Amino acid sequence: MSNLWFLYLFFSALLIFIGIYCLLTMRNLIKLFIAIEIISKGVSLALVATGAVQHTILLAQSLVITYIVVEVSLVATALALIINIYKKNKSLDVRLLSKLKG
Amino acid sequence: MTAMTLLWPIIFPAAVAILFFLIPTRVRFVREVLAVISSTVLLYLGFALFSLKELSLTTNWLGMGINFDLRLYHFSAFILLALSGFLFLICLYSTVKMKDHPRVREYYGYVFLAAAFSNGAVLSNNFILLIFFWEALLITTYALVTIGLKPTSHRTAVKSLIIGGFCDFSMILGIGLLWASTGTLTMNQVHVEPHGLAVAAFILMMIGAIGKAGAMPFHTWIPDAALDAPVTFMAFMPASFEKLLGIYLLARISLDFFQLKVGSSMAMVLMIIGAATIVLAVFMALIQKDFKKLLSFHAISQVGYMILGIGTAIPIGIAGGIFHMINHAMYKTGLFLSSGSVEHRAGTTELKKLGGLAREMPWTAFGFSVCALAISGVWPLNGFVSKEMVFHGALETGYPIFAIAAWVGAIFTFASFLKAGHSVFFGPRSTEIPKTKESEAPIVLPILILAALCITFGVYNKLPLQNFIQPILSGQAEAQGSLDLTTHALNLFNPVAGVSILCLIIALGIHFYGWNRGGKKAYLASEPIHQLIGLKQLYNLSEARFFDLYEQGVKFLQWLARILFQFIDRPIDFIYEKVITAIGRSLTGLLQKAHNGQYANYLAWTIGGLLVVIWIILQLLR
Amino acid sequence: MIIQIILLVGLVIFAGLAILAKDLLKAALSLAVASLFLGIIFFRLSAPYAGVFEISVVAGLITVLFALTISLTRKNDQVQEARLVKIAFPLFFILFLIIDGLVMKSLLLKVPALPAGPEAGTFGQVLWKQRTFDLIAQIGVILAGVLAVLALFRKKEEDKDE
Amino acid sequence: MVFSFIVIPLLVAAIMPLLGKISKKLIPDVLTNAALAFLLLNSILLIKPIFNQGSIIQNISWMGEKVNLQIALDSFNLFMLFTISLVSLAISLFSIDYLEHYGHKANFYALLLVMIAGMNGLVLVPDLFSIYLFLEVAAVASYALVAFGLGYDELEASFKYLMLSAVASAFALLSITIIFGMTSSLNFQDVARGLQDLSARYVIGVCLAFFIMGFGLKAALVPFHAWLPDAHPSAPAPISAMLSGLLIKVSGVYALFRIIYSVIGMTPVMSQVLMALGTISMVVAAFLALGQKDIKRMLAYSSISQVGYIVLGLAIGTPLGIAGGLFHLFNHAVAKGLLFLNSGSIQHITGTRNLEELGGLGKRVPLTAGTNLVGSLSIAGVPPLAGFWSKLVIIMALIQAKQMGYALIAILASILTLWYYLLIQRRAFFGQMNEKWSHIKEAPFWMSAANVILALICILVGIFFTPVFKTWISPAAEALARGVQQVMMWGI
Amino acid sequence: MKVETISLLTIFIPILGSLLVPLAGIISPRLRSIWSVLIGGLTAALPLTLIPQALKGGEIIFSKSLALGLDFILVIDPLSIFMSIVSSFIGFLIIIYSLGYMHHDENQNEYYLMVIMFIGSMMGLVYSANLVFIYLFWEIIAIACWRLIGFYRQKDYVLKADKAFLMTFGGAVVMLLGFIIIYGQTGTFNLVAMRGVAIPGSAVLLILFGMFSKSATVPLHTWLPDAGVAPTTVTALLHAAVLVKIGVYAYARLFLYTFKIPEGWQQAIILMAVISSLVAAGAATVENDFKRILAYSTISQIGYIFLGLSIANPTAISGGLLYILMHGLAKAGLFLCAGIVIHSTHKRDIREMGGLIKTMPITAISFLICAFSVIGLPPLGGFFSKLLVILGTVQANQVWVAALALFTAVLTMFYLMRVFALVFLGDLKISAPEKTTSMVGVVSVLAVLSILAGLFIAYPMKLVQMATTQISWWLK
Repeated sequence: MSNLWFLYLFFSALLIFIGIYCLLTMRNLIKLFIAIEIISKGVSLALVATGAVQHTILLAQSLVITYIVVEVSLVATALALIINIYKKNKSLDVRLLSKLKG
Repeated sequence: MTAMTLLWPIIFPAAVAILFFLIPTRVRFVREVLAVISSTVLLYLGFALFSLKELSLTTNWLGMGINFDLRLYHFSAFILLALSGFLFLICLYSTVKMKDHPRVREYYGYVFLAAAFSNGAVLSNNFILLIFFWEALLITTYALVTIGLKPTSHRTAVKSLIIGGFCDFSMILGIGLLWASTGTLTMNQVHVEPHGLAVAAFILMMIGAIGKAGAMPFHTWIPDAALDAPVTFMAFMPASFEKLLGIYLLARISLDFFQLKVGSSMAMVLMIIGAATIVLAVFMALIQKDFKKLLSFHAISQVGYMILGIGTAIPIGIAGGIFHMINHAMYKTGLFLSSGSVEHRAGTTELKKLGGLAREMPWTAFGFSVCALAISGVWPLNGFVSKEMVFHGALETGYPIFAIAAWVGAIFTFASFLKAGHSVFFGPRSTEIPKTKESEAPIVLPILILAALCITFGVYNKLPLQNFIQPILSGQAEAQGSLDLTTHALNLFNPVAGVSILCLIIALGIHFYGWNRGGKKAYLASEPIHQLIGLKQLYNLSEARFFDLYEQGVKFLQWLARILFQFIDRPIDFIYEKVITAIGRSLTGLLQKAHNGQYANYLAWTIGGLLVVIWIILQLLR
Repeated sequence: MIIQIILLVGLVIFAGLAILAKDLLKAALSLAVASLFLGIIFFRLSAPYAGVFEISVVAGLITVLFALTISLTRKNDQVQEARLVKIAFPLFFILFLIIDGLVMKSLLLKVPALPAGPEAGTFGQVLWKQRTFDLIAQIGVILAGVLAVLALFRKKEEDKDE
Repeated sequence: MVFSFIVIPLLVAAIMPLLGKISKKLIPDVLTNAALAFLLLNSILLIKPIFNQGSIIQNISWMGEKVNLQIALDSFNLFMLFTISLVSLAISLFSIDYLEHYGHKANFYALLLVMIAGMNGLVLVPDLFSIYLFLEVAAVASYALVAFGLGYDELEASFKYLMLSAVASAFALLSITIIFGMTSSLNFQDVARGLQDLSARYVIGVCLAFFIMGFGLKAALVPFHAWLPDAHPSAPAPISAMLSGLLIKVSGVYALFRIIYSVIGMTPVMSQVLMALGTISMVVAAFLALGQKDIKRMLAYSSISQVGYIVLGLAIGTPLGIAGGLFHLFNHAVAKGLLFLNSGSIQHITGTRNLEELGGLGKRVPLTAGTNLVGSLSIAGVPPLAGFWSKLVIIMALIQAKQMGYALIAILASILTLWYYLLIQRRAFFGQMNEKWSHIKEAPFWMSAANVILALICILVGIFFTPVFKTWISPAAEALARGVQQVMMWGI
Repeated sequence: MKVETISLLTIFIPILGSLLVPLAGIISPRLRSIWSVLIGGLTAALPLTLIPQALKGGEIIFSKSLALGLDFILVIDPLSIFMSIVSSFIGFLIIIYSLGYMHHDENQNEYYLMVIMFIGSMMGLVYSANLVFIYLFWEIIAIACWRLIGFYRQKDYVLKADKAFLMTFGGAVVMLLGFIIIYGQTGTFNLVAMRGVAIPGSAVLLILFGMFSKSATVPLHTWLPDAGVAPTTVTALLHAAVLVKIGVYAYARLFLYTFKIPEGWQQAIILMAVISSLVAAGAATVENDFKRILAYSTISQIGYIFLGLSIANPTAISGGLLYILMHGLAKAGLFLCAGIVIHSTHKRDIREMGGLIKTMPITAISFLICAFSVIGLPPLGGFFSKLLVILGTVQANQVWVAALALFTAVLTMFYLMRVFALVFLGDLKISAPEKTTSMVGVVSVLAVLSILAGLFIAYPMKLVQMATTQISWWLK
């Protein structure tokens, strides 16, 4: 029973890796935020999978739903931020965001 | 006559001193009268105490064995009497000499303060009390030298302070060692076998004593003071007080505390210092151009005799040394006072400018010549008696070298006084100084009294020997039976007396030879000696203060201070000021560069940090 | 079981495409498809409500928001991604694949788990009764999100710029 | 009654934007301060019941029928509540004047209240997933507040802060799911009971590593600290005070140590790792603070360093160590809050934060200078003030736990701390008067009032540290130190 | 009034009184000076009433328990009474002196606040017998010192003040670590309870850091000469009277009264003390700034006190304690003379001064008397203290150490005479009148006190004797 659990954990780990790889290497702000989305997909997959495997699926579902709500508000704030940064910088390059140093 | 009277010789002069400080400078006449009266009272007190023989006073003072105890016994009574005598003469003398001196108010104050401290030192029976009064004299000496008001007088005052300080600090160390080894501080209970640590204690105490007395290595401030300090001070301290105190302590060290053995290493040390002081000082004295400086060098060389005498550790020698102390005090004060009266009248003590004053100042001349003969050891006078005893003692030790040194000293002493007397009083009348007449009575009287004393102590030497010197030696265990010092004191018909008379004749020869070569000018009498090949360079070096322990010491101190400052203090400060701040700044700079503001960089740290933590936890769990 | 794996692989592929695509719109679309796959997986794991939410909210709303942002920042968003990064991605991916596989296999039997009893009550009860606190938190988050957007888009001229 | 800690701020925050339309300035100020004052009063009133009952479990009934809504309150989270409400009241008082030139007060207050609600929720809730949720609530509100000024720096800092903490909370949630997987429940008591029976040392170790990363980033421990030096300086002064004073402590330190002590149970391995992390961040941040030119950036680094102290204290594991850590948490919250508010008044007075341009303000603005001095000396651990006692207790605990090395490093770090605080004093207040500021006048009333209140708290806690220690700190330390048993006995 | 209430008053009157100084300052400067003189006088008078208690010997313990073993304990024994009399008396004199000296300086409110706080916390430190409270008062003094040294607010003056604060704080914090190690070993901070306990070498080393940094002994001394940038009254207060005595008092209280330190350490401290006094004396000979010379001379004299106390036999201890009194009086006199000279000539370098004895006779003479007392010449008090320290050292058969100490004494004589000659003698470069009578009055009082202390040595010696027996009852 628990090896199924590790299958899902395996795939969610893959998703998280993809997200982190993108965050570390990509330069476009929106691309970065997409990476964050991918990581949260991985986490929600792990959450639901744990629920399914442990037969606590109802509880898991409510958790995922709350998590998605949180994710939405995070997306809203982040995109608002990105738009404001774009208005200021006229560019989406993350390397420009390095004025605060030392 | 209860024990409290012992406090009188200390408190009375101190109170008078304070009184002197309070009397404003304008009030003229009162000061002189007070000085003379109080010194006579002190003299009377001296005589009264001398007749008492034994008295002691002990009160608790600081605990731990340090208590305020005074003890009067024959030796200290004798010194006390001598001190008060000289104080009386000097007060009498300075009533006129120092009359219109700007700082006369402080002068009398310090003189009486010095008297109080010296009486205290002589009477004290506890080492701490002794060192208390002993070092207090430093300040009065310092103050009295500054009263000279010459531009360099403060430098000399500091010089005397530092040399005296050095000697007294080593004396403190000696006292500490004595206290550590014997466990008690009361002086009459201290008897220690001189070996191991006690030798160091002896050496240190001895340095204290000869430092005060003004013997060789620590003498250099006296010649400078001769010019910078007032002449009454020279008569007061270096001539009488310091010699009395110094040799008193030296005698007590070698007789009471350490019981010096004949020919023991410490005795040898004393004798070497004595001999060296005699010879070197007298050579310096010979070539002096200034009358007071010549006398000051003689004061130093005569101390050599006393130290040599005590150093022989033979009763005759010790008695000679102590007797020489009192004799020397008398004629040296007399000589200084006569030079003072010459200066008082002629205005200068340059031998070159003086000449032929005998006619105008007959009494001073007479006083001077008596004392000069006494110091040179001419037959009937006291000088001869004590020098003979020292010569006998020196010969009996089995090392003739010391006796020879003493004799060489005698030769040149007489030669230099011939030069001095001839050029000041007896030569042709010099033209540079105006017509003068004899000094006032209060100046001349002390000189004459001293001259008379020299004669009496010489001719009736039984009087001083019997009741002053004899009791001191009675304590000596190995003194053979009744010590008949006085029997052959004055007889001339023994080899030792013969040799000393021979020396006098040689000195006469040297003087006249030098006098002729110098073209009949007395003050050039010493030139032939001065120009001798070997001696010439030595003289130039010593003129340039090369041999002066103090000058070399000051140079060493400054050099050491610079080393300490540059190589210990500044590097430590450099570490705090520069090194630590630099490390801090560079580390900060490094870390700041790491924060370059890139998001990817920060995320990499976070992920890296996570992996490291996981790895450590797994390691620790295994 | 196989279908499950296929769906999971599909999810991973589309996620990879989302980050590799040069054009942002294509990236957003592939992200939406990925969340579609995820929704289907949830359905198959008998978590219907989660699936519905996933598809409607994540695939729908968030993708719309992305599209909006991309259009707003259309003018000069050409940020040259480093080419090397795109090429190196598969290598790192395979490497991670292997490590992940090993870690998961080694942990396979080790992790014990408490046998949980059958779950009582309907989803509604669970959500409302047991997790009421989360609802309050959700209100908080939504309020925070709304206020954040309001704050970030408030009109500039009222407050002088710092 | 305890539930009000969360509901009231949320309610007020919800209605605030509407009120904002009616009166720009007055109502938002009054309402917010009233709400926060009420919360502070509430927390003080709760001391008595907690003191004798040990802990309260409240099941809230919602419109009649019972709802499974558990709030667990023991002296530990009461202490946290008290700290939060105290510092946030002072901050809101400060922001009455400070926000004049921001204009949009209602929105600011609303976000502030949401953040406070998030923090209170996080502290009160006995459920792992809810901790994560309230953490997110507070986080989202703080992203917006950091970017409130809409300047270039604010946006950059807020973006980096958002992206980093999103990753961090994702990892935290991952480890919560794994624990959920193992014990198939999220409530502290059940998880604690479950973990006691399971013997899964390695997996729990990995979960704890994820927790350390997740909550460590929130608490700004050194490897994960990078967002803080950018976020705090650019945030408006009250917000940086709120962040430095409270947020990093509540969502970072509290969450981490609540889970470690009360749920999983402290193990020697964990204690060593955390102590090492605490010490590293203490030293590295202190050196970084030395080189700063901007006051707020220096204060931010100093926060990282002092959090290092707190983590070091709490990680020792002995009740005395925990007491020291908590006491330092309180002192640092108050003092750092004061210092950031103070930097706000400096900015308000002179318009600049650069230490180079400032000089000798002590003469013209004695109140600000005095309060800054009190704050700095308190954090530096100079005796008469509160900071000294907490550092003393920490070092005593370290020595009792035979950790001589850490004690020595803690001592040397406190010298560094004093060094850079003296730097501020020398550059800003104590030195020669810079003629540019010869005509400045004292900060407005409310700003100085907030400064003075916090300064007085520092001094009074310093002097009467025994009553404060006995009523607040040692019960909280006991509660935490009993660890898992304490949680098990909740409500029984 | 009970003894405890007197000592509590001695501590809390100045500390609380100092907080009211700014208030009085706002009302009127006159009120402020009256208030500060009143508080200073009261603090000086109160310990004097405790002398009969000191002469009775024995100790009275007052304790009030607080949390965590940090209870507030006072020990009233001859040592603490002696120290409180010395510091409060000299502090009071300095307050009177600074009325004249600081007359036209700004921010005097802060000055008087800090000076009285300084004296108050010194009283607190002297009476407290709990390690943490010793540290607490130690640091309040450090803060007061920091504000006082940086009084003139110039850029590099404040730098020096920070340096002083950091060095003393660093040393003190390391000392605190030592205290806590002792706490770890014995479980209590209460000194009275820990009498006779042997403590490990590491604790001794750490505590020594604190003592040497506060009493400016060589490795940690460089802040003291730099603190010369402060107004002279502060340097007088710091160097002569109070601050440097703290480290020495702490040594007596901790390593003589309470703990038994390992043998090797005692020898090490003796050597460090002597080396420190030699190096400082060397530095004083080379320096040319008036106040820096006096600062280095303080470091050198403190070496003597440390020597006396670390030799730890009754003679040396009483010598050390006596030294505290004598050096306090004499060095305060020297500094206040320097203050008068600098105040009127506005010069710091002694080579630019000269012949001032003509215009400032009283200052010159009191400077000379105080210098003689520092050198240790007999009729003055300094002689007895230096003598006892040397004799004690020789008694503990440390002959070479005693010889080195005496060599330093000669060096001291040399540089003090050099300063006197350069400043007061020679030709008059700047004719500067003798400034306010109150300043000259204080200086002459100090000089006369040095003389009287020398002449009537028996009375202070009795008090010191009681303190020594009280401290070293278990030493034998």
